Amino acid sequence: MTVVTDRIDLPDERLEIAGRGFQSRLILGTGKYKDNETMVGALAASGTEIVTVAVRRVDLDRSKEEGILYHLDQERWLLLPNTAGCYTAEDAIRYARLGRAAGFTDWIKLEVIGDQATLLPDTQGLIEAARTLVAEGFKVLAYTNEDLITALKLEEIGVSAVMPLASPIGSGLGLLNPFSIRLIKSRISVPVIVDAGVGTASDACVTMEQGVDGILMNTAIAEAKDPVRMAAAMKRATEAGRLSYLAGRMPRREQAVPSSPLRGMLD
Amino acid sequence: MTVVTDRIDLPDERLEIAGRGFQSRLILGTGKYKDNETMVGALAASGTEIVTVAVRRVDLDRSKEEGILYHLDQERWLLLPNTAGCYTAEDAIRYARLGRAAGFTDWIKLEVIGDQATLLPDTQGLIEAARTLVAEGFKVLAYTNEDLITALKLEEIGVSAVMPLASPIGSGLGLLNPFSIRLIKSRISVPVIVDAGVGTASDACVTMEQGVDGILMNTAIAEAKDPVRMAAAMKRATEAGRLSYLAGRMPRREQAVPSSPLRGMLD
Amino acid sequence: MTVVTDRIDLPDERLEIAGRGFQSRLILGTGKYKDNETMVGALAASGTEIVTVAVRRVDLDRSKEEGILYHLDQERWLLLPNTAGCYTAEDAIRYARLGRAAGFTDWIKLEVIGDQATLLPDTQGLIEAARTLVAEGFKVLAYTNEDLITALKLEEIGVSAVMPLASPIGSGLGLLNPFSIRLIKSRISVPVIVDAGVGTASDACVTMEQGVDGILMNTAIAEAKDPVRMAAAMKRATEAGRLSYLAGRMPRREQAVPSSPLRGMLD
Amino acid sequence: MTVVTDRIDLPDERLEIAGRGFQSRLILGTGKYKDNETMVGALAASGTEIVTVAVRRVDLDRSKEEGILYHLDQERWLLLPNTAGCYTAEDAIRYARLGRAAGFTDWIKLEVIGDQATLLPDTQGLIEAARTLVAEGFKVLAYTNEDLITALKLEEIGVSAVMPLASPIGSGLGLLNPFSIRLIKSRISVPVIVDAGVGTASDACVTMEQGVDGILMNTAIAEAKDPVRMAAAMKRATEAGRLSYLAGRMPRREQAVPSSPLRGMLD
Amino acid sequence: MPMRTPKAVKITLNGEEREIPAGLTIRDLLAHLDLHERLVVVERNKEIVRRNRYAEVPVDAGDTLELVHFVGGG
Amino acid sequence: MPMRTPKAVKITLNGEEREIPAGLTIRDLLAHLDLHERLVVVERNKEIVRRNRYAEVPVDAGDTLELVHFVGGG
Amino acid sequence: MPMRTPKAVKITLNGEEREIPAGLTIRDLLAHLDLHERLVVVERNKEIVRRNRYAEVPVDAGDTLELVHFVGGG
Amino acid sequence: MPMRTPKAVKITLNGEEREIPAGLTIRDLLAHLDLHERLVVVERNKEIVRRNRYAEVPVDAGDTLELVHFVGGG
Repeated sequence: MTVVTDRIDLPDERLEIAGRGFQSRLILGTGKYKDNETMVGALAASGTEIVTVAVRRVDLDRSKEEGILYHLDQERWLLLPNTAGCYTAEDAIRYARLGRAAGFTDWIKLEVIGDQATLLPDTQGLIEAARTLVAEGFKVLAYTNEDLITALKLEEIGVSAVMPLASPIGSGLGLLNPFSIRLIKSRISVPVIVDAGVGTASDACVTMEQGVDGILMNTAIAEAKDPVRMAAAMKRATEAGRLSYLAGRMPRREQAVPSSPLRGMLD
Repeated sequence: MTVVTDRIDLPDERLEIAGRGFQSRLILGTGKYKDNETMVGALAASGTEIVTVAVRRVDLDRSKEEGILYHLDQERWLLLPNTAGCYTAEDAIRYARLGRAAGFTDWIKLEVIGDQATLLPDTQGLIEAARTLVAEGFKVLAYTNEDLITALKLEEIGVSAVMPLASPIGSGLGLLNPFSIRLIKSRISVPVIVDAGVGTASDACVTMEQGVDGILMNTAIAEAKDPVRMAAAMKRATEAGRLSYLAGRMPRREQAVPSSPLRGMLD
Repeated sequence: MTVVTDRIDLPDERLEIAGRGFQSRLILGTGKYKDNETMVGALAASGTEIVTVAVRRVDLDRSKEEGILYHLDQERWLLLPNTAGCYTAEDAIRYARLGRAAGFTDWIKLEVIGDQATLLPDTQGLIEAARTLVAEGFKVLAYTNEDLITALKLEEIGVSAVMPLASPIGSGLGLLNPFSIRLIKSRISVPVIVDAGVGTASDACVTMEQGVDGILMNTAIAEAKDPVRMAAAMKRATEAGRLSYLAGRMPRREQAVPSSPLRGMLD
Repeated sequence: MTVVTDRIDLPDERLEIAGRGFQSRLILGTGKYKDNETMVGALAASGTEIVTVAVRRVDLDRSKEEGILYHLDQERWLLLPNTAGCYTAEDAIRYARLGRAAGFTDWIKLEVIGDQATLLPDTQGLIEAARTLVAEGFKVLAYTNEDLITALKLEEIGVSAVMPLASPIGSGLGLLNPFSIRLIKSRISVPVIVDAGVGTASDACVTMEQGVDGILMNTAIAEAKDPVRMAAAMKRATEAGRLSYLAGRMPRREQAVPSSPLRGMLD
Repeated sequence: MPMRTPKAVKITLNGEEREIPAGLTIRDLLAHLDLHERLVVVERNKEIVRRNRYAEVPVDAGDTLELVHFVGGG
Repeated sequence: MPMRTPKAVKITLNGEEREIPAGLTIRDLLAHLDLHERLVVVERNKEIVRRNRYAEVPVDAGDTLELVHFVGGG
Repeated sequence: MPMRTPKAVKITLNGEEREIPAGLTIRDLLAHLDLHERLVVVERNKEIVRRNRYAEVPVDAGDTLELVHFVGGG
Repeated sequence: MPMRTPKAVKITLNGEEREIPAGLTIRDLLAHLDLHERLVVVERNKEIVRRNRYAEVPVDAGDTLELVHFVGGG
């Protein structure tokens, strides 16, 4: 296996976001786990180096409870605050600033939601918030839809990564529109990280085979019957999809071709 | 990762064929490689423990050339002779016997081909040959189509594994009929190994997610631009699909569910 | 519309089975309707010219009840007896002979079922029964699976039509394996009629677009909420798929091409 | 057939846009035909009642040539000007006004393109132009992408129809994202007309089965080998998809259900 | 219908043991059962009986008869 | 058509510099170009000219005119 | 903790009206609430208060304070 | 190798007519062809010859021999 390990360690193969390099192309959310032990086990099994967290009020009635920071070794994982739950650019900017103050990092996973039932992004609000935050020096990773035009605008604004969805957050419907994702990747130079919708390992694998730079997921692991095992599956599926993309697949053919030689058959 | 490694090492997770256990669920063919070094590199990267070989005449004009046995360490890999190229039960039986004599093993990958253009199996000839070979003590791994009825007959005859195709040999069209494969797996107790048609890593991953016991492939690796890297991809994809199947995927939903908590938002 | 009507009336466009021509490419089953009025309404709305019937014992306790023949005008519809429910060649042959005696026709829709849960055909029994019935002068329309090799054998035996399934009888899963159906059509010269599995109009349309000669369905119409309306949908979908196949579709492209001219834009 | 004809003539089944009713749910473009005779033949065969036209400069060097208006009987077809080729809200508004002046109608198919290679809409520009044009009394039919949030904003602005794409203009890739189209239809009360990307009849049929109100197409017919026949196919496919949606399809099942009775079998 | 003879015979009719008057022909039996000849096919001891022979073919003791017809099916 | 005046004026017509007789109205110009009024829309200096005003509206030197109509499009 | 003054002041803390001792600094308040400074971010009247200023910044009557931290999220 | 006898015999070897020295055993033949016994299977007149019998089994005139081995295959 060293052969291959060597290869995927080549610098040009590392995922680079905002000038920082990562071995893993998997980013995990930390929501919805039944307990912190399972969460940490899953993070470990996934090999992820970046985990997202949300910014919320301290619960003053249970202030003694351990916060999530007790469980997340910041040497091991880069904490990426998100603006989940924000429905306006103004709110998202407010949460981003709080996240920066809390996390000693200027990275932000920017979400501006347009609809409660689908959690689909409001691309207008997203562009507005991204513009402000980039100007304030944030490294913006922008959760967006499959629209190329929006992705181009986000790149022009100077986001650090474009994060189109595979399907709605928490739906597990997988990659609904591979064509659009491939299209975005072909036109965008900053990293393209597919965010939301992956439901199972093959979804992650086929998504990486589109050539994108990484995947962010949460529910697919947290809601699997066995989250730690699913995390191990996702690690392999993401690596498999990436290696497969780099290796270059065989052509599809509508006729068969034997794998064993035709000559040398007996009479 | 030990957590998971431990788990997938559990005996009940091992692939067991004809009473013999294997860690890897990937079986590789050895045809069509541009050179033996690439082939061996790919076999190594794939982690496979079983490789198929064909039985052909010695080329008397170039008898000094190294045979493939020089390159295949039989301590490391179980050599599985096939009957590729046989169009009748009689031929297949003849090649199976030659393979046994050549390989010091009574395992045979049984193919009875029904059509040159598609290399689809002739299930009648297959059943006839399987019956004879099982009676002669062969461990028959039967290459068949997606037909459940044929699979049931093969199991009744006593084959050691049923090997339905994903799509035609060398086509790379992937898993055309997941339903039929799932159906066969649900009704057959001997191992079900999907043989032929896998084209890329996500094909292998989604195939394993149907719950089958393993995959046999050749062209997808041998004809990839970078076979060794594709082999590494296939190793991970197969493990990912298996782990994902065992972990139990999240439910699919047509509406979104937030990954971050709704409570604790600011005013 | 005359333009087109003319065209589809061209003799070479008619479906011809065993020397008899039909305008409609849709064959309907008569099972599972909530009442005979709905059945007749659906048959009429579908435009079908061939309907299948089963051979069963007369119910001696309710012998006064109208049989289905009271409802099926044999001037309008060719009655095609089937051998549904037969699990051996011998049974199928027996039912075929009874069907001929009952129907004054030597056409038979031949089914030899291999498994109760899936109703998939036993191709060995099918081939055996087909051989006998063809020898007895029957016009055999053989319900089979997606296997090309079996289809080739059936044609060689002399069946009048090969009827591969789209998916299991009554499943409504649609065309699971378009590739295999296309493959069969490309190699068989007698009519290829897809039998079983169609669930909705688009299934029928995409099936006809594979180039097959016709479709046989029952449950998709009988179990629709509004069977008569679904029958009207199926009529149009079948014609649409056929016309589309004959018209020759546009090429698929991964880039856009404007429908309006580029020149003549204003400054 | 009257049964059914009656039903689909029910007022509530008619497509109603901006207070005007239509029997046909198919809207055709008039671009790219090899000659006007073929175009008129296709329009006739399709049964369409609305056709789109572009606004371009008169070619002063060939001013004697017949304009398209000579070929389009405005008693038979409602001419719907488009703003194809406009890359800004300002341009689109200018073309819309010219179209109104030319066509004696205040209906406009509004396109604001964001990228030349894909012809995908710029939703920000689209929303801006739609707001102005609605204020000027235009009946705006807005070509947009599969984004629900944009569709909701367009409806709020007061457009007369939301027209999400199936896939890029002229691509023929069909309905890439049925989920998003279904989602838009479920949340929007003005007509939802899928515009662009349909490649063949089954694409139209499956699109209508999502429950949308209509389809607009051009290239699929103009670039078919036989445009008139394809137009006839599209008429049937669109009606079939609509009828099928209204009829209510049977449930999908992973097991088989016989179409012929189990009781009454012989001993 | 009037009995032609006092004796009765046992046959297997559509899978059930039945007693019917002795000496009946197929035609008599169908009439007895109130079935239209045109709509029914008769299999006697695994042999199909042609319609034009209903008047001649007797129903003997121990016969196994199957009376079948078309029903709705796919 | 008879020249009303010897002088000619320069205008931009559909993107091209053109010299036309001075003193023409839109209607004159369309006639001059042999275009049917019913089928053409005239934009003069970015303003659309209503058909019923073609006879009044002059074509002045330096005007930018766009003459547009419908063509096949999707 | 020892009261510095008898008086108490009303503030809005995480959306709820609260009465707290007068004259507290942010640091005092966090201590009062038993919260670790490192894990909490304080927004005072929509302005984020830097950690290094917790000891100086007073909590005045009528202040609106939000105390936030990281929780699990995707 | 030294001829044991002047005579030669015709056999069919892997589908081709060949003349080889008379009186050879399978072992002789393999040596003659420079093939490793371990890597080759010998089928003589459709019967597989066990390795342990190579030294005894003669190659007779008119024999049809197939010498096969493993090659790469899927």
